[in-house]
Amino acid sequence: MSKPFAIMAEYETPAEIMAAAKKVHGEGYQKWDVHSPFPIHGMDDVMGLDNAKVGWFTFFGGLTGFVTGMVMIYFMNKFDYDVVVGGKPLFSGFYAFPVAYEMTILLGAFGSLGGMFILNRLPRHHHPLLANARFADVTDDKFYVVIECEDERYDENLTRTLLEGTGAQHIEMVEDAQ
Amino acid sequence: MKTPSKTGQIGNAAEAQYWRSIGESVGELEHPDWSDREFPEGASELSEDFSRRDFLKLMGASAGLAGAGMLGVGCRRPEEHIVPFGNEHSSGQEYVHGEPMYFATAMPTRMGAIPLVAESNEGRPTKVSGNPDCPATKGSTDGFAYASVLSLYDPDRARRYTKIGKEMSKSDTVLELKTLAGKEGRTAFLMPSANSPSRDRLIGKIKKRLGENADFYVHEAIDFCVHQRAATQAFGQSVVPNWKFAKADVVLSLDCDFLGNEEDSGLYASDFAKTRKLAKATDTMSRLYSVEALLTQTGANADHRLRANALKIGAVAVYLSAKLGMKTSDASEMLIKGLTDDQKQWLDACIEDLKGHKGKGLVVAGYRQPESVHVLVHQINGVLGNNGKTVEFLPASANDFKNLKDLSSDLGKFERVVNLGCNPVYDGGSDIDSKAIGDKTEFRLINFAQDESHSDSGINAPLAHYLESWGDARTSDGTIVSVQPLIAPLFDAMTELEVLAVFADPEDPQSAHTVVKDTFSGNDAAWQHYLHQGYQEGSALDPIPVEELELSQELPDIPYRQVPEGSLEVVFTRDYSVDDGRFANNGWCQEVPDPINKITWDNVMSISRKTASERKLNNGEMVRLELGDYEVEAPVWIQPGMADNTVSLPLGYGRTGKLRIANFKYEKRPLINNEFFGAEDVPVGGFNAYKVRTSGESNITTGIKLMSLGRTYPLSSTQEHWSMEGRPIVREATLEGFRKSEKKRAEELDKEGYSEKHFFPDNMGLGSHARNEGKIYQHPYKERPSLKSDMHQWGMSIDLNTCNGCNACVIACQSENNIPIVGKEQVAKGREMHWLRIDRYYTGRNHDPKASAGRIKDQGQNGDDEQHTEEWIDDPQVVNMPMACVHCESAPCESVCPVNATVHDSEGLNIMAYNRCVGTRYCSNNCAWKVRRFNYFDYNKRPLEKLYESPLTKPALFLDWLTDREKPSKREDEWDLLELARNPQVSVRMRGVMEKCDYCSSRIQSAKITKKVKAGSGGDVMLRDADLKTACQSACSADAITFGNLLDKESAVVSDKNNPRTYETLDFLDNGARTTYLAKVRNPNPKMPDAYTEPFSSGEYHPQEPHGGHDDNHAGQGKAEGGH
Amino acid sequence: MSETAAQPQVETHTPKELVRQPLVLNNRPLGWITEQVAGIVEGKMPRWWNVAFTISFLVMMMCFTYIGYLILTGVGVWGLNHPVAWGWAIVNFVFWIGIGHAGTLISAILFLLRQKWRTSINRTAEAMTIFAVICAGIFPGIHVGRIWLAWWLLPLPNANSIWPQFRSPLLWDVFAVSTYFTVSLLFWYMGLIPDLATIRDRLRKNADKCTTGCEKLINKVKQYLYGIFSMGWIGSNRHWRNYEKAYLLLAGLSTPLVLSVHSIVSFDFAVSQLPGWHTTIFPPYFVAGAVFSGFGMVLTLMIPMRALFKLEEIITVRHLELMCKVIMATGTIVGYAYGMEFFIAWYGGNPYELYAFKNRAFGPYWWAYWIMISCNVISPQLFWFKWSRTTPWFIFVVSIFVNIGMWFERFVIVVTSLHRDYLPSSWGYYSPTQVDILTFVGTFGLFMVLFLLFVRYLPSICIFEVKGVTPQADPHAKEGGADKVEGGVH
Amino acid sequence: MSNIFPKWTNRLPLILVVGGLVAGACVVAGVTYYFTPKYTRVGYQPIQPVSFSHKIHAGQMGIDCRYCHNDVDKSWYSNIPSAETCMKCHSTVLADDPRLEPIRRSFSENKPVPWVQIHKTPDYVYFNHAVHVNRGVSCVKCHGNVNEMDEVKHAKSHSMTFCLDCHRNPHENVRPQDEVFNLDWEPSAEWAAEREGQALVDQMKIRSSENCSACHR
Repeated sequence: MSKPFAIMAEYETPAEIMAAAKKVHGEGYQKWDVHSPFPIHGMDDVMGLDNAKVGWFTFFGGLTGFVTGMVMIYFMNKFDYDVVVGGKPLFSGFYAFPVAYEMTILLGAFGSLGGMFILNRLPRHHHPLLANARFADVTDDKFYVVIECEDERYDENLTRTLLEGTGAQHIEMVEDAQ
Repeated sequence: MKTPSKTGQIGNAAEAQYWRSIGESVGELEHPDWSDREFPEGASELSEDFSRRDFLKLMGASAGLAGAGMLGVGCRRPEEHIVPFGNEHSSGQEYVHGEPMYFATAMPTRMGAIPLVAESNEGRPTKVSGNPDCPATKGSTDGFAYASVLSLYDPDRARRYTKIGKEMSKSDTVLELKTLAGKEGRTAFLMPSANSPSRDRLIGKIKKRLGENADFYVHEAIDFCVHQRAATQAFGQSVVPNWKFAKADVVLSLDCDFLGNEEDSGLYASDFAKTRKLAKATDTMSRLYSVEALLTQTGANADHRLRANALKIGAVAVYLSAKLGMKTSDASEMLIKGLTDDQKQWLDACIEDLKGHKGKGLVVAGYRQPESVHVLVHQINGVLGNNGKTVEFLPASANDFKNLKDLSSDLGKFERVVNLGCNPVYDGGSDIDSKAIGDKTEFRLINFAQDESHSDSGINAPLAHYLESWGDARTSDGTIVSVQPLIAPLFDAMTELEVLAVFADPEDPQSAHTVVKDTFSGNDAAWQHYLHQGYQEGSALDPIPVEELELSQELPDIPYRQVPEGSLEVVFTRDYSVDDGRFANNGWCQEVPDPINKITWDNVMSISRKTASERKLNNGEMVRLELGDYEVEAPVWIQPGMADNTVSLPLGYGRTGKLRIANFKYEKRPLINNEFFGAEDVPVGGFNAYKVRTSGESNITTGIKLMSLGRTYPLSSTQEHWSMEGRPIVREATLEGFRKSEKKRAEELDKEGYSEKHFFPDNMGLGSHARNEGKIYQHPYKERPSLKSDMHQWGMSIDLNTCNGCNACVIACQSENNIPIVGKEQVAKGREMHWLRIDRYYTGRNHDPKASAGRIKDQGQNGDDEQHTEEWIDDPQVVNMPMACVHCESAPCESVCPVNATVHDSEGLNIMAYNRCVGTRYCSNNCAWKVRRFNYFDYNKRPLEKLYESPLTKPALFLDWLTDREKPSKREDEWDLLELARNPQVSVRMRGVMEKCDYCSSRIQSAKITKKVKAGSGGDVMLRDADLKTACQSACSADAITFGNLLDKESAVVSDKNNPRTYETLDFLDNGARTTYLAKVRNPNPKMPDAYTEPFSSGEYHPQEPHGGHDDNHAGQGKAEGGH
Repeated sequence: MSETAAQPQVETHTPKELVRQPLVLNNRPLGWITEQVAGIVEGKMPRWWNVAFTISFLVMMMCFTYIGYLILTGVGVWGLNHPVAWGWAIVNFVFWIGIGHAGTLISAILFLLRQKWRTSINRTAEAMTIFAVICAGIFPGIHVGRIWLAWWLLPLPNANSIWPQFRSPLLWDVFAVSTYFTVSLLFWYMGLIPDLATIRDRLRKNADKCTTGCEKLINKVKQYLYGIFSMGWIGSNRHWRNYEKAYLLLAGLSTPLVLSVHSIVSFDFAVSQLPGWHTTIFPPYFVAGAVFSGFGMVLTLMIPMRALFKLEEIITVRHLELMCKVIMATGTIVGYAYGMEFFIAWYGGNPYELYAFKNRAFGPYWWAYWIMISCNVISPQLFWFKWSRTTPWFIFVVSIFVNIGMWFERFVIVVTSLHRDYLPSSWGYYSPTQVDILTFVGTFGLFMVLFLLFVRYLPSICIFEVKGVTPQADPHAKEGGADKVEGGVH
Repeated sequence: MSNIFPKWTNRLPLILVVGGLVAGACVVAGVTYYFTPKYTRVGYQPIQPVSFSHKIHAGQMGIDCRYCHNDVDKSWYSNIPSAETCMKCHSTVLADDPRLEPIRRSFSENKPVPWVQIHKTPDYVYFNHAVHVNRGVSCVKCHGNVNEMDEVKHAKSHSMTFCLDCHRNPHENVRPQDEVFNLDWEPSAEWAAEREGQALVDQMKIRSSENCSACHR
């Protein structure tokens, strides 16, 4: 048993899909996407997407790292067991800095990657598009516009007409096999 | 991390092969898992009041409690009652399990004894130190005394009684001995030298009983009796000279190494040091002149040193006597002609100085010189009015024993020889038919199971170590000291006295204990007291008043001997490390660097630079040395300060018996080598100089031939570089310089001129001086005062003026702190483990290190390759510097340790927590003094030849390893013995762990605990000087090391830190070392031809301008005029 | 650096010497790039791969054997001694860490600088980084005396109430190197996700072509594995948007990371008080040296690789030339640092410091010093000549010299400073043993094993990024806005 | 062509992340509890060869600790009494009790009684009994209320943390010297209120030593 998931149009070049995306966006679709083998410069504007939110994850990751590093060192070397070491101060931001700095970067990096995955709802190994034979070229040299059936403006005929008007080589329905 | 046994341990008789365990009844003790103990432990012996039974059970209980023994080693208590030494540690106490006990005893030497206090842990003697109460020596000792503890546990010691190779029991041996004593025919007794009233008494008894049928021969390879013989000759009665260096203002040593290898050097060093201590600028100090061929410790410490061939010393004495107006002969004119003008000028000025100090000067001649020179020296002292003042003469029993040479010629007269511990095959001399003596020997006491004289003929009996013997001895001032055993003989060995007692009375031989007690002839209480304090009060001999001595005025017949043109003279000398070979199988002695050349595990043939270049010899080159019919192969060592055309041959090496340390062999290692491929053969153990030495007065001889063998011998030196490179490490001044105004002195001594001046630290490195000002952070002691103890702050001060580099502290430290030996190969790699080392630098007149700095100096096999070709080394000044962790307040090692393994404690100690150390070695890299020592291998566990072994190099070990993971690294059988010498108060470090001097932290803790236990709920817990000494401090006869609490204003260390000579090494690094040094002060005579206005090191030093740069060579006076 | 897309019509108006070589030669279509790179992974490996892998594997096993021997016996099997407590192990550590710097530098810094030529080399360089860091990480681990307690360096709560000591640069190292490894791995993996998806999809397409059961099974297993690691990537632009942002941020984090890691490694020395180590110039000097050696190693690996896998059209001579320029620049910085050390030693007026440097050049280790100077300062200067920058075999030779020279630089710093420091009494000499040498050789085996596995199983060139910099990837190409993407100064 | 991953795999990542966190937390908790001396040592109660009851001897009969452990205030080591000590009383009391057979055998045969050791410090720790019991630290602080134990068991963890807790806060752990061997002594309300502990610390000049050198040498 399967139900229609989306309508998919295939294009040959970035320029074509850029134009197509412009049209689809102009029609006010929400649940649609452009799929390409590499990121296309300017596509975000065309699709009307705002700035990505990954930076917040990075920021809070990094902040956590820095604070953890400093607090950990303060706790371990000054608070919990204060030992006289080399005549150096029990705690100093100077000597704690390298470690705190590395922790900032480490947790910042975790934040970035994790944030990317969370925002992208990845990993998602089961996806209707992945079952589509033709769509396999998306990671090679083909470009696709996919408009999901759940979009409010979706209408099987109108949408197909719209996509045909953008010069797509091939248009087909993608089924969601249960 | 493992520690030596802390719990007492009962032996398992089934496994203890060498001696009986404590009572056979406990022998079957179960043998459960003991995997976490490192080595077996000795059970204890007791003081008298402790019931033996209770003790056994106690030990048993603790054994069971602790999990029982790995390899049972039960140390029997001696059967007679021994008396603990009375000091604060255990005064009047019974044995308390776990607490060390102290006993007074003495180490017999050739002519006397060194009174000692021995520490016993669980029945094992683990450490000795000088007996400070004994008036004869006041605690002075030498390195050999400290090392002797290890000899007790020498695994190569003889351990069986045999007759014609067949083993028998001790009681059977005594029966055999009784038979022997009753036999017809003449008996020759061959004995080592000793000064023991009991022995003398027994000899008297034997002579009385056997009359003509017994004769006594004394053999010593090094003959210190020459002093007595010469004095006897000079004064016509049996006297022995007793030098009083403490009273001498001017000392002239004629080839006399009284600070080094004369007997009683510890005592002399102690006396001499008293004249060299300077607390303030107005203090006076003595002046030492030395005329010698070899660079000896005495010469190294002399204010003026004249190089002269050993053969010419006689001529020097004759010249001096002539200058003093004593009568001369034609022969003496001949002798004087042999001296060069330079030498004469030197001697002229010197004798003037001596004349100016009549009655306060002292001329001494060394044991290497012939009797006639000694006699002349007595006459010179007589003229100078020194006799009776700086040298006293004590009555001595006539020492009319014949020697080995006599025995060799008399041999036909005797039916049999009884050898009481001599090894004539090894050290008898090349002209002695030792084999013939050996063949006639029917009984011998043997120290080692198979030494060179080993033979299965006759009866062999193991010789007891002094720590397991009853005995007595007279020290050099005649004080009678007791030798009492701390442990029953490990192998049931016999003492000399026991053997002699059988010959004295075969029917009913006395035990050694009874012999000694009878000799003592006091009541029981006096006897107890005698044993308790270790010496007999008032037994010191009164010197014979000089008026009663009649000094012979006859000019002794000094033979005219010259080094033939184109030939060399040979000087045989007692070795600084192994004596005449008696300490050759002692790992501590083998590994302690020679105080002069810093070579370990070998002896070398030293020659001067000039002689070497004339003969085109390189450092380390092997030569064949031929002397008459005899020859030996030896490595050349180019020794700074050697007289030209002199060759020195230290005795005591090249052992061939089964002595596994002295005669050490590395196994071939197919896989791992320092050289990339191909196995390298590392020969160990030096050469046997006795091979070319004849008996009799043969310390100096001529007529040798040298032939290069064209190969280089690898030597392991702990210090490869000789020059201080003009660095202000050891700081020196002349006495005159020291007496200058404070400012001037500061300039002269504060060499790190470009750094902040703190030559006069305002308050002794207490962490409270200006160190923290102007810094971006505070020392944590200030930041959080609770981290700093207000009761104890430890500090040390080392007086470079009195330190003579004798190594006693090094061995004492090794003994105290369980420092392993690592073997020649590891020393060659630079992995020696000594926490305390003595740095020795040579400085040269007009030597400019800058001229040669930065030149390519290739690394040779034996050190930096070019230094021994440089001319400045011919007449160097020598400085010694004991160097151990200086306990920096801002310790650079600590801040780089990632795991907090080395940190500061609240008392200013730089601590190593061994069990926390992971072994990054970063601390060592960051230590400017390089005093940290890393356990590159399991030195404490593995035999030296197996350091590189692993299951991967020896697959058979892999199977062993599967069954028992400890097995591949376990020592074999008797090597475990050595572990009994360990100090249970200090952790034994495993491989991969860094270690270093911790100011004897264990002693500090023990002292604190003792004090606290005594204080109870009171508050008297602050340690004073009397409560605590570090091992090195107590070992230092010259009193060069002071250690104590810097917060105790009465402590010696505080007054030393206030001494104007105090300085801190590398002070510009601002690490705040707690160990500071007192600068060396030389006392040159400005009238001498070789006078100097400042020490050579000052001339080498180039002050650095604060802003560096171009022409910075204009400060330091007397700087080098061009280099070489 | 600016890059101009080479459009035919523009070319006629531009002087020839100003025309940039395109980043992918011969105007290949996108599918060709996929085929070319993914083909390596899918195809059968050539014979040389098997030979190289076998040799590398054996060398790697030798390394592990020696490490086993070391751990069973003690650090003494190395040539270390008391003045020289760090030897080859630390030299090798710094050497490998240095090599590991080019990868992240190429990926991150060149990404931030919009250097598009990085796309053909960054994947390999990043892989090299990770493998080099693995090799590097071995040494500080095994050089400690009690390796089984090395976990004490981690800040773990314990029943002893005792913590690591954070003033120690070694602890900074622990954090820096582990962070560097982790972030590099993340960065590398992130870049791999779209390419893994490419391979996954190609496997999907090829599944039908599998004939035998075995082939089918292998295809299926590979689909699962590549599928899992590609995280369900579908090339969605909404994903690309976050992906690019995250990649940019990671690059932004990695850049200071790269700089900090080698700075911290240099702190191991600079923070000490040893003459020759205690030098403020160390952080920039080490970073430049690391970049220098890293690019050297990238060239050493890439020149044979592009020849063997016929990737000359993707890794073009222009790429090599640009890397040569980086080498020349960093080599000059390193040379300046060498000179500056000497100047400061003299100008600073500290005799210990001055001696340390004199001793480097003229002491017993003079040969190490002059090898270092010839390889690091003199040899890269050859790249002033265009011929030498564009002749792959010659570049290869120089890159080997650079690797050797940089190893010796670390040797000179570590060993010559230690062997003669403050007190002449403790001066000594260090020479390596068989174990030292063969363990180091063995790490090349480990490195090559990992690298060969990498080229065997993962796309060694970043497919999607290379596609992104081709002219046909420009969405405005047909609208005549040719210069907008490739051109212009960023 | 179809999805090789079934749909449920889309939930897997979340499950793995959450599951991993939970598992990690469990491991940490487990290690903290089971692998530390508080668990591994406390409660160790081996069967002794003789069922000696401290509760009877020290508790009910009130025999002083030092009657048997007579070196505890002199040595670093608190000795285990020999059979002779037992026989001082048991030669008359319970002279024929079969439970005491090992003691009698030990006494007559000179063989030690194989007691099982309970408290053991590692070799690298130099703990000294004498300095503690002479300076106001009671047996009970480390050994618990032995006078209430029939069979002795390991009552405290004896970890380094355990040592440090006391060394850092001596005023909370010292008591009057004459109460050291009174295992039932509890500080009274006034004791705490009057800061008697601190007074004692001041009087004895006790320094709270966290120095490594205090125990490791």
